[in-house]
Amino acid sequence: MTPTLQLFLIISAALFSIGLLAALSRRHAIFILIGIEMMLAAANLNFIAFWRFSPQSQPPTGVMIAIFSIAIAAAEAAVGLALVIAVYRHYRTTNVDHLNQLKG
Amino acid sequence: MSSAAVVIIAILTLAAALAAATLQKLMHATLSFAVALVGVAALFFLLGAEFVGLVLVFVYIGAVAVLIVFTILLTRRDVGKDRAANWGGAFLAVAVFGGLTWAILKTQSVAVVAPHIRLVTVKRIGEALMTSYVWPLQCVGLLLTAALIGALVLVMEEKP
Amino acid sequence: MSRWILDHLWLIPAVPFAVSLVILSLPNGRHKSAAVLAVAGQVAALVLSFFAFLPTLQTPGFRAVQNFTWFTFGDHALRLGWLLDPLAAVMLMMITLVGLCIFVFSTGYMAGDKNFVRFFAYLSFFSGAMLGLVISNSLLLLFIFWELVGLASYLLIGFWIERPSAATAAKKAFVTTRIGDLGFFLGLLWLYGRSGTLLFYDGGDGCLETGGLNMLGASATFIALLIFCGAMGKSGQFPLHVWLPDAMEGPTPVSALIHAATMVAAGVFLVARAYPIFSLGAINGVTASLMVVVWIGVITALMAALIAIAQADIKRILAYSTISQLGLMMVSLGVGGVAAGMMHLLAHGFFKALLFLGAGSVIHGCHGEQDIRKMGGLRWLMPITFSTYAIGMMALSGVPLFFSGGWTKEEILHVTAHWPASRLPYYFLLIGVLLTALYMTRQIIYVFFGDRRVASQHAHESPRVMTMPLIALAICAILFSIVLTPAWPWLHDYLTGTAADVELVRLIQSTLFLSLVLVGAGFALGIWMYRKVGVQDRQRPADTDPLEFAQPQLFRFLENKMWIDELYARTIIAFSWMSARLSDWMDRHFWDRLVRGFGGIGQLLGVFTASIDERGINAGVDETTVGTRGLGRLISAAHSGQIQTYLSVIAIGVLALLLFYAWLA
Amino acid sequence: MVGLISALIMVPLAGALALFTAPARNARPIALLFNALAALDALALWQHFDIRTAGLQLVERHTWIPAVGAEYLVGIDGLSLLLVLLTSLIIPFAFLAQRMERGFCALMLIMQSALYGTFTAQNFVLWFLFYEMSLIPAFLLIKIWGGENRDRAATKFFLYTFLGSVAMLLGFLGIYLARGSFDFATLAGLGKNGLLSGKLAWLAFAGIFLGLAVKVPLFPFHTWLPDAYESAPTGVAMVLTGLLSKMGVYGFVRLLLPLFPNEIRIIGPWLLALAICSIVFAPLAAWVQSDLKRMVAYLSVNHLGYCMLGLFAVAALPSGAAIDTQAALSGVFMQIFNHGITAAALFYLVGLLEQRRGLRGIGDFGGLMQRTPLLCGWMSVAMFSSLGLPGLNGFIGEFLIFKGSFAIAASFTALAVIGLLVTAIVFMRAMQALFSGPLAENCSAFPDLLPREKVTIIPVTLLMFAIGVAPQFVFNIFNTTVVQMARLFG
Repeated sequence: MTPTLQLFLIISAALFSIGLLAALSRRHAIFILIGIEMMLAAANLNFIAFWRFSPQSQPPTGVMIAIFSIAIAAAEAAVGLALVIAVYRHYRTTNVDHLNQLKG
Repeated sequence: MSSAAVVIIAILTLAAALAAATLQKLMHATLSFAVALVGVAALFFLLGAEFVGLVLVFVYIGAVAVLIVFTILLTRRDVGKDRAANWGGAFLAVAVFGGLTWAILKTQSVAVVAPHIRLVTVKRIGEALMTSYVWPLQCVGLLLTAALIGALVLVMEEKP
Repeated sequence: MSRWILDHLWLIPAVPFAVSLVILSLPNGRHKSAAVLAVAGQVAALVLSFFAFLPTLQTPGFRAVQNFTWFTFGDHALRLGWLLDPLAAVMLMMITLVGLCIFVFSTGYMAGDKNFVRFFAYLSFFSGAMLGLVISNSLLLLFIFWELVGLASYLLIGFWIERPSAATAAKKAFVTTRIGDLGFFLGLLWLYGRSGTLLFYDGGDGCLETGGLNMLGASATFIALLIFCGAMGKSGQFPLHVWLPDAMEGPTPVSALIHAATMVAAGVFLVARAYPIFSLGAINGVTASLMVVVWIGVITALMAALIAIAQADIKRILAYSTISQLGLMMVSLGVGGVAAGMMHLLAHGFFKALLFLGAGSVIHGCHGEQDIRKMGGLRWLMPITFSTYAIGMMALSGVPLFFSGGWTKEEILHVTAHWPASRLPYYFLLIGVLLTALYMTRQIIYVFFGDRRVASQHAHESPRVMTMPLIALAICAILFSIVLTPAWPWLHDYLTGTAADVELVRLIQSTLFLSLVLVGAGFALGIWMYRKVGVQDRQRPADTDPLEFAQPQLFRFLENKMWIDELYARTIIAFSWMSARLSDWMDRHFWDRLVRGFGGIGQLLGVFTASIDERGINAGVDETTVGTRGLGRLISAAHSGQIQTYLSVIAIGVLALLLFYAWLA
Repeated sequence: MVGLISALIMVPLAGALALFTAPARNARPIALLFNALAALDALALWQHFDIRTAGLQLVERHTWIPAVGAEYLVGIDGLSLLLVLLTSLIIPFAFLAQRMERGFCALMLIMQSALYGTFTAQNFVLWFLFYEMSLIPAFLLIKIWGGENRDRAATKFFLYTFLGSVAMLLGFLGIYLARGSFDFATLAGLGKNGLLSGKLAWLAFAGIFLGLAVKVPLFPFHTWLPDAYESAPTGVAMVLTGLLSKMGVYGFVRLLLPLFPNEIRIIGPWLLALAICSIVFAPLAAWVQSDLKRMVAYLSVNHLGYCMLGLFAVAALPSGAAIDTQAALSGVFMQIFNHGITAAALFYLVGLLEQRRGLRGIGDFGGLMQRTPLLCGWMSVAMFSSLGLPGLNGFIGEFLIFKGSFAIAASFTALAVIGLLVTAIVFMRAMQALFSGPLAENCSAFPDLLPREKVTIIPVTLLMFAIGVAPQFVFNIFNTTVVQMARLFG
């Protein structure tokens, strides 16, 4: 029995939702970052799965986009973590509930 | 590629991800996150995207996870216990998952099996990067540089 | 002249209107010119009315119609018109005659008032509107003038504007009559929709002619009832009568002109005018709508007569008597006696104006006192007022033979007795006759007989300018009876359009004796009951009403107007006020949020999750996050500055998109 | 005379520019001068407008952004002309109402230009541009020169109307993507047979409906209005109620009714119910207001509810005879014009009271009739006009609306008369509190109407009388348009 695209998409949706859960419910900024990274990984999984289950293309678009996406995610993680450190220095906390200077 | 392998890896991945999302200790969560990423990489392998899987392992587990650990260490004083989850977030996450699953199951066109394809060699990826994707590549390079500099600026100690 | 005026009927209302405008532009001090202008305007209207009256005498069933287009909307014209027929002509004569007397009286009565000029401007305005009302050949035009007389009434009731009670009464009058007017308005719309025209007479196509009536069908009953709502409001019929007694807050000439003689009769006039609609499809002269008219009239006539017995204010007694008489007229119209009802309206116009002016003269003489229990013994001090008042009283009570009210009342009783549907209204009206004689006797005894009490110590007869109109009206009240007798029923035949001839035999009718007995009984009962008014009795204190002494609870019930005002205040008014408060509250606290919820569903849900978050997990919420919970704040409050809230919003957006996809699929 | 309409739009803009080259203290006279020019232009339009011809006249058409089907297309029919004339009347009235700084004047002129544009544009893109262009000055005027709570009110006003606009824009984008046109006339031609199919049509309808309903405003989207009107300075409140709300009604006539006849027919009773809610609940809420401006604001909702009743009756149940459809439409147009004048006059008069007293609570006054009879007299006229007394302008429009809608939707109309009653109660209460009773102490030094105030209010009030007695001259403007529209909707 070979798996269908559906299976991968559902795995990806589950991963995405878990990432969302982490991003929404934790207070620590790093958790939120982890959650976002998980959501990005889920998106990448989608790219790859769709690429794999569709007719061949030249160049392999899904793969390419996944690579770019990983690169961007890395950049995002770097900046995000740097922000966490900077914020921590400034406020002595990484609890996002306390970070509401943008409150309207 | 067999369903059994996929399902086993998926269960492992998702369990690790769930642990990452709910464990109270930040350090444990980070390790679980790394495990989950390994699982995703394994899925990539199964799907025949070995290169991407490797990149994922290198970039995430080699760089991002380590970075996270460093950050945890740097902001150690604040790393206490965090709450596990709240109901609002959980509700939303479940709702989104339900909605997505419903959409996936309802869509007929995704219930297909994988066609037979040629392997994607690193060479082909390299060629594509240098031809069709040369502009995006440059942009991402620029972005990474900017992120690098930006991160440095952010974390540099302010001179009094 | 008569031919000319038929083509220029609009001049009759236009003259007082113009006079009103001129007076309004006068500076405040010009009392004399205001009075002269107003009286001159009224005389001009009287002369014009007289010339308009003449041609209607010549041909039975005379009718002159003059229609014109008011405006065109789309490609349809809205037409209005003027109408002169016997009904309109006698009303014109009555209004201008009574009006003139009252104008003259007012120059004396209002002499010291600082807003004298404004008073005459309002009075002229009223006169114009009332004259326009009676010569309208279109229900719409009639409605327009109807509202304008309502406005004049409002302005004049609240004329002494610095008195809060006057302002309240004015408001009450306007709002109460407007309730009826809205029914009228709907009836008008319905009629317009069914018959396609609002003209009464339009060469066979008007809504009162066969052309229009045929199109009404079964809806005629509803239309008639809705129009009757308007009449109920204006003519103070139960249950909308509550404003009329309060309207006595206005100056007495106003009460005489508007709230006794003319405007309140407009409701009766309206029913008479729209009679073809009421009687459409009548079987044996009875229709559902006319039944309603009869019973409302009966209830009103009896109720008001009962209340009048227990009132102490000289003008309020007259006001309730007016309501009662209007009820009588309605009964007459309802049982088919249109001519009888209209005749009573005209006669009532004269003698009720006379009574009110007499009351005004009494009040003037007693330096503004209106409580009859404080008067007494005025008959020698104010002889002219007394004698004219007595004439008015006898006319109102319906003393036969010499007084106009007697004949018309006979006529009404006669038609009511022959109503095929039921004999009950007839018996009720007989009770009403008895009660009328009773309360008028009571009033006369209190005011003019017995010893002088507090207010009448320094009473004096009013000046000539005030007594002359009294005498004129008294003469009218007597002389008018000539054209009313069954022996020479000229007015009856003039109104119905048949030729008149004299037949003395008809003078004697069966009901005549009955009502003679009843009126006599009423007088006798009154004299017997109130013979010792103001006299210290063994058990009864001097200032207690005999009826109050005998039947305290009944008296209290009647004195407080059967608690109808209180009933309304507790029910309808309280309900309206509650719903107003509720609307406001809903606006502030419900709709706003609801709409915001739809408009910014994401934001709201975001805040919602945040609030669940805090309540569910962490009791010790930081002060900074409390702000996010405030659902009642503006949308800007949703800018909590918290990334998780923003993230929730995005997630909700995803859900919304999914839902949308589900809906499309 | 081609070019008149463009000139009309440009004159106030030029005025706004000119203001910044002139000394600041002359701002208001200069603005009034440009208003006079615009009014002359509007009169010239009236002169050149042929009342016997249906359809657009004096059309100017230029290519603008061909890629998205946006043309510069302006033209007038009877309704547009009516609103242009109303704008030319209300804006100078508002300018005379209060003292204004230079920026205030400039923003008012920009708003005027936007209004002219909205009422003449015949292409959605252009129309939407002007529609939104009026929003920004209004927001700024409330935000900068408003009373207390101005920030809150301005934000609320902006967010409500802006979100509505976004919804409307999305709706129109949907239409454009499906049918490839932004032209009102073209789309109206397609509307009869369904502009869009299935659920997409409902989406587009909902979007456009929401945008317009907020603007009018229709119950229950009206909650921004009392706050905004209460906080706005007198002149701005006059323009808001007199003109900006008319943009919503105009949008209903021009966009929603021709484009979505089938959708409106299906949910017609619900729309009528909303209109009835506007008519009944708004004056009930007005009854308990203690702030005069809020009270007048709520009554505005009620009066616009009558417009909505007429329009929805025509569009929702097109079983009506031609006479009823025409009556309802004529009534709505009359009501647009009359409410513009009357509500602006009421706000002006409330403004006068506020200037004298510094407060505008209903309990802050008393016995004014003894002190300022002229002010009370003219104010009573405006109030009676607003409550629909025959002989004044308000009655004509309301009568025709009721006539038309009663024949089409009798039960709804019968409910709507409750609104007439409650409106009367509200005004009676106000008049009693303000004018009668003993003279309040803090009102005893009030001056009566000053000459410049007389010059402002008397012409407007005379116009109310003129329309109330002989309204034909107003009907002439739009009769042909009414006939044409009745054929389209009926």
